[in-house]
Amino acid sequence: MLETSTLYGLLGIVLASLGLHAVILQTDTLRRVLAINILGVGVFLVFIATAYNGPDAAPDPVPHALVLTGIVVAVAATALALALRRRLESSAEDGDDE
Amino acid sequence: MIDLLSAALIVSGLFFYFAGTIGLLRLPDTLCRLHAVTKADNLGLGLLVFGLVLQLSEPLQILKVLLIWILVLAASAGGGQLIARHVQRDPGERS
Amino acid sequence: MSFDALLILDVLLAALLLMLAIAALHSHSMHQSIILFIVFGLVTALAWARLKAPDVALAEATIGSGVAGALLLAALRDNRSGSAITPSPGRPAWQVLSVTYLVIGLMLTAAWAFLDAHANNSGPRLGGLVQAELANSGVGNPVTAVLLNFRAFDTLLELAVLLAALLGVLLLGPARPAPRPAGPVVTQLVAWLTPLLIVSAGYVLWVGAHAPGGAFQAGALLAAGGIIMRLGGSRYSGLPSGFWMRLIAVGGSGVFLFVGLAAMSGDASLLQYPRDWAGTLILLIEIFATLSIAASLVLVYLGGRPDAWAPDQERGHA
Amino acid sequence: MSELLLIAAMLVGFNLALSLLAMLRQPAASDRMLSAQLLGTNGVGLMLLLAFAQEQTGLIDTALILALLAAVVVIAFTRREPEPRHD
Repeated sequence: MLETSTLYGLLGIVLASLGLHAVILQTDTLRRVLAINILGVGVFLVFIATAYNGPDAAPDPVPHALVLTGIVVAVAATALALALRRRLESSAEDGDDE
Repeated sequence: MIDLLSAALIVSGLFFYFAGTIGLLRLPDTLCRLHAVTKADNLGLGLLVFGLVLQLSEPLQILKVLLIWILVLAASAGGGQLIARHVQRDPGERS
Repeated sequence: MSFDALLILDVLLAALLLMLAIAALHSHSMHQSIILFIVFGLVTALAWARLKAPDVALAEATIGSGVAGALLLAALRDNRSGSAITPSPGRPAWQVLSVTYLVIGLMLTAAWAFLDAHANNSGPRLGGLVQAELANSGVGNPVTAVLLNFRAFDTLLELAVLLAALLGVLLLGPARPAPRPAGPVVTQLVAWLTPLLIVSAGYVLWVGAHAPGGAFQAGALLAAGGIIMRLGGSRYSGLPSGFWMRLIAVGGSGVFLFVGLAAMSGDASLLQYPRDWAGTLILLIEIFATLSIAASLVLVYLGGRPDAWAPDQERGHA
Repeated sequence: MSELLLIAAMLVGFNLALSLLAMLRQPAASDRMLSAQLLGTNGVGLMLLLAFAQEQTGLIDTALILALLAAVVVIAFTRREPEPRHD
């Protein structure tokens, strides 16, 4: 019998792999940033799936707190990556005058 | 009695949800689809919300659930306008 | 019967997430990819709800889908105004193949490890400890207790990471130019949505002490308000100028660190709050953290140093 | 009653999947935004149903926030033309 936590845990692993694959192989920087975010969600899914204790019991709050932290760090990294990408493009446009 | 009414409202809400999606799948152009989606879906959510509200007793919870519907209505009214304008501005549409 | 319906829902959500991820990663149009990513965030929030993680669902909806989606949409705009991205040739076949096999191998190993760990579910769990100590934490929501009391050091460093990312973005150059003033529909939407976002941020912050919610979700909601003000044509997105903006941006980690150090004045160690004061101190930290998170997220959305970042007296000359 | 809620949640899940298929078939940008809006309404409904079916009142707040963000996202979708003048 397939369990909810097994299903989501395995889904997380597949999503993380899809993300990793795209991070390495895609060439567009924006899409790579997107891929890192999907990789992150996959990892978070594994964490939350291990925290799940069935439909009637309370889940483990520690992985929840970890994932919350992870979501904020992911968005901070995304913002920095996008700013770097913007800088990269503007310097590619202006040549070396900056 | 209240349970029965609640169930009837939820089931009719589901019906309109499906009607909206079928509209999105089957109608010929964007503006028609816009019409179907914004009307049918909000009615669906509205019926669902009223069906669920019947099961609540706390005033704060009731208020929050009703607020959800009002918010979605307003968002979809505004969104419908903006998307229609988007269609008018460039009918060619880049993809 | 009832169990089956939920299992079908789980399978549906899992299939949706897979489809969305593949489509977002490989769709031809970047605009489509970003919309798919935002929808992916929405469905992820539903998955968190199914796994009984409402705090994470709230954070995913506000930060993972909302703010990250807005950041990506803004970055897409850089493409059009900036240099045309050269359509780079695809990778050579040997690279694609070897990376694909490597990733599949990794995936199978991870799946095996996960299933193995899952089958021998006997390792130590911290969850019981959290429940046992919850009464001493000053709050009733176990996730908030972990974040702001038991593992407060991690959260302090997380705010520092956010601050570091903010400084990085600010160093990289000036902000994007503001969008031109919006039409009446957007202006109206922004006008009623912004106060609602501010009120709900306050609500989420307050409710976080005993129910799902907290500083991060509240900060992201406030930031959403700033982002739509910007999209509505407001130049400063509701941010104060100069000195005050900088003070708000560092306020979160500053107050957190101050409270943590002040706790050391007794016999306690860093961030070990006195028991009777814990609830109040956590609320104090969370209020400043919310403002800091909101200001940082809006600033990184602007994409660089806004004019208002400069000290007040310089702004007149610029 | 909870049986009905669970089945309703499952059906909304189906509807969500159908809307996604509709979305992937549409090439035009405005249709994509429209489908995203539909997915948003469905998502809010499903979140509400889960709040009642799993008896987790916290999820009502999440549904409320999702509804708010639906409006935010609509604005973000439609306002993306580049700024012509520099100031």
